[in-house]
Amino acid sequence: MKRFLIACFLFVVMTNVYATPEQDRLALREFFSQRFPDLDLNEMINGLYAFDEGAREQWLEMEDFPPYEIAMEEGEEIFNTPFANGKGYADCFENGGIGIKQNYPRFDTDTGEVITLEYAINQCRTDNGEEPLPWLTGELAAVSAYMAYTSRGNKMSVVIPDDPRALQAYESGKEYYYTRRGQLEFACGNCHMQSAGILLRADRLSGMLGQATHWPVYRSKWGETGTLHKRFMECNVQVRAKPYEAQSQVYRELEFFLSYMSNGMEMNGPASRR
Amino acid sequence: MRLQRRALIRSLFTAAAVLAVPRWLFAARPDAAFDADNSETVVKDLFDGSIAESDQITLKVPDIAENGAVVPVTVNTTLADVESISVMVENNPTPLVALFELSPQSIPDISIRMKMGESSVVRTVVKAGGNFYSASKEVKVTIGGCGG
Amino acid sequence: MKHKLPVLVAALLAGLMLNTSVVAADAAEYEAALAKARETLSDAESKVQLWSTSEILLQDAEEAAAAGDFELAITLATEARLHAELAVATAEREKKTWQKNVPR
Amino acid sequence: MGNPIKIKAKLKGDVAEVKALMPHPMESGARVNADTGEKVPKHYIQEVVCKHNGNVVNTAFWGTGVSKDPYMAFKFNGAKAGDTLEISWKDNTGDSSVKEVTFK
Repeated sequence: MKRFLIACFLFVVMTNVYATPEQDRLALREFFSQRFPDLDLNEMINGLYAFDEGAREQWLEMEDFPPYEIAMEEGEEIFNTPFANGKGYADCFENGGIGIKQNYPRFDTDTGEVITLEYAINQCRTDNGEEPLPWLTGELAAVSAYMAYTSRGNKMSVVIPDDPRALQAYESGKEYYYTRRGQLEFACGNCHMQSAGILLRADRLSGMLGQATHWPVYRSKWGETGTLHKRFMECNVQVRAKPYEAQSQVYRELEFFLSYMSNGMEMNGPASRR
Repeated sequence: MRLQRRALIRSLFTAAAVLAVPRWLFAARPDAAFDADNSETVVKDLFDGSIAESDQITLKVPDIAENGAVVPVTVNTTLADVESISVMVENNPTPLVALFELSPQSIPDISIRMKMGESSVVRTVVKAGGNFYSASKEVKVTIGGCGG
Repeated sequence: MKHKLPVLVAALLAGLMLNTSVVAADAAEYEAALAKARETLSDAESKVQLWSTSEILLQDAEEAAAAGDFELAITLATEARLHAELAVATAEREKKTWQKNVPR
Repeated sequence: MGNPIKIKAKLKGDVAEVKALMPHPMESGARVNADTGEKVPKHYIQEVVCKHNGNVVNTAFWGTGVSKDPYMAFKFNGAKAGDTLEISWKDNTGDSSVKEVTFK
């Protein structure tokens, strides 16, 4: 009897608390198919435009000549300009850096770190004796935008290697996403799961699925192209929580989790948002 | 004598300018209209004559602007002999946003993205065959929660 | 009438002394409030939960202290600490409950 | 010399459909720099001229109400492959930019 109870307990613990990342992802998709039975979940890569016809029309007009193309072209030029040592970005990445964004963030089993694409771009620079670029906007966002563009149409395929540190990084990101924080006590999930598709004051909220597929983004509010971590910081400030540094461990692990949740969805960066 | 010659030169220049500049072209950017802080002044400056509402003009603007900093607007019309299309946001600090002068080769169908400080009537005035026609629509600009 | 002036002077002097002693006490009190606030803020930060408001209040407190308004500075530093205490409370509650938000 | 203009021009029969994006700050003169607290001076495009094979097809006069990184789309008749399209702008500071493309 005692043994049976222990087995029951373990079963409950394992199925509830220690769901695998893949179970998490499938459960999340199930959550959204129940919330939006008539929606093709793949549309969620377009954020709030999956839910709001009026906003979608304006977005499509922006897409006629999206302002992120300015950054994208600048990024292509920077990408193809060799460093002082004669090497280039292409030498740092698999497939010469073309069409690879769907594999990021990746977990580096040598260093035990989560490597986002932007992190890897700056790593590439410093490895080749160049100064790192500022994380949020400008040249780094431009290079990232170009690399994202070459990855359009590929399916997000973030891998969590068989390494307890990798799973721990995923779990930390997951805990961050679901934990309420800030003076307003909102978790990321409060806005982007339960409230996805509905209005917060005048703004319709995007859903969690596909939130990692379309970066970097030209946000009209910013008036320029910026990275996902710039948005993380903004989200934190909006709930009156102190934001972390861009590319801090907390944010890289958050991106790791968030990207894994979008696995299988189409890469569509860069994108324009309001 | 000298004065007369200068006057003559001036009038010759004027005549040359009139000949060289097609009928549909304004002489220059109407700066005063662009600096005017109310749409009545803009209308008085630019459109001397009556303005008729026309259902031959399509003014495409959103009902609710996603972001007041970037509001897409498209104007097209089936009116003939269109010489110019202007766009005004009545509640903007300076209402006149744009004035397009179109050659006879142009198709009267233009789009831009514009700023709106607050909810306002957006008005377009089309000059066609020497007459003025207009269409307007109310656009709501909201204060954002997360996006704002 | 004759004795009023010295009495007045004495009263003024006493008042001045009292006043400076009050200022000194406030400065020390402020330093204590500041130290306590800082401690609570770093506790909240270590729990990945610091509110942005805490830091803003603390900055305002420091500015008020620099301007010599210790009463306001103490109020602001205390407010900053209270915000951090609430953040710590959220952190401790959320540690136990965040899993409930995960869809299964 | 201002930032280069980006042009997308295509032919539908003999109708040219042109879209242009002009990287430019389009400062209205009303925006306040958050760091300095000072108003950012007016800096905006006032005039855009579009030419087909050297002939003006339209001139756009703009005020401060056109969005940052202006976008403009227009159409005209009588274009064919090999024709040129030139778009140029001038702003209130005397800066300008010009770009020519050829219809394919």
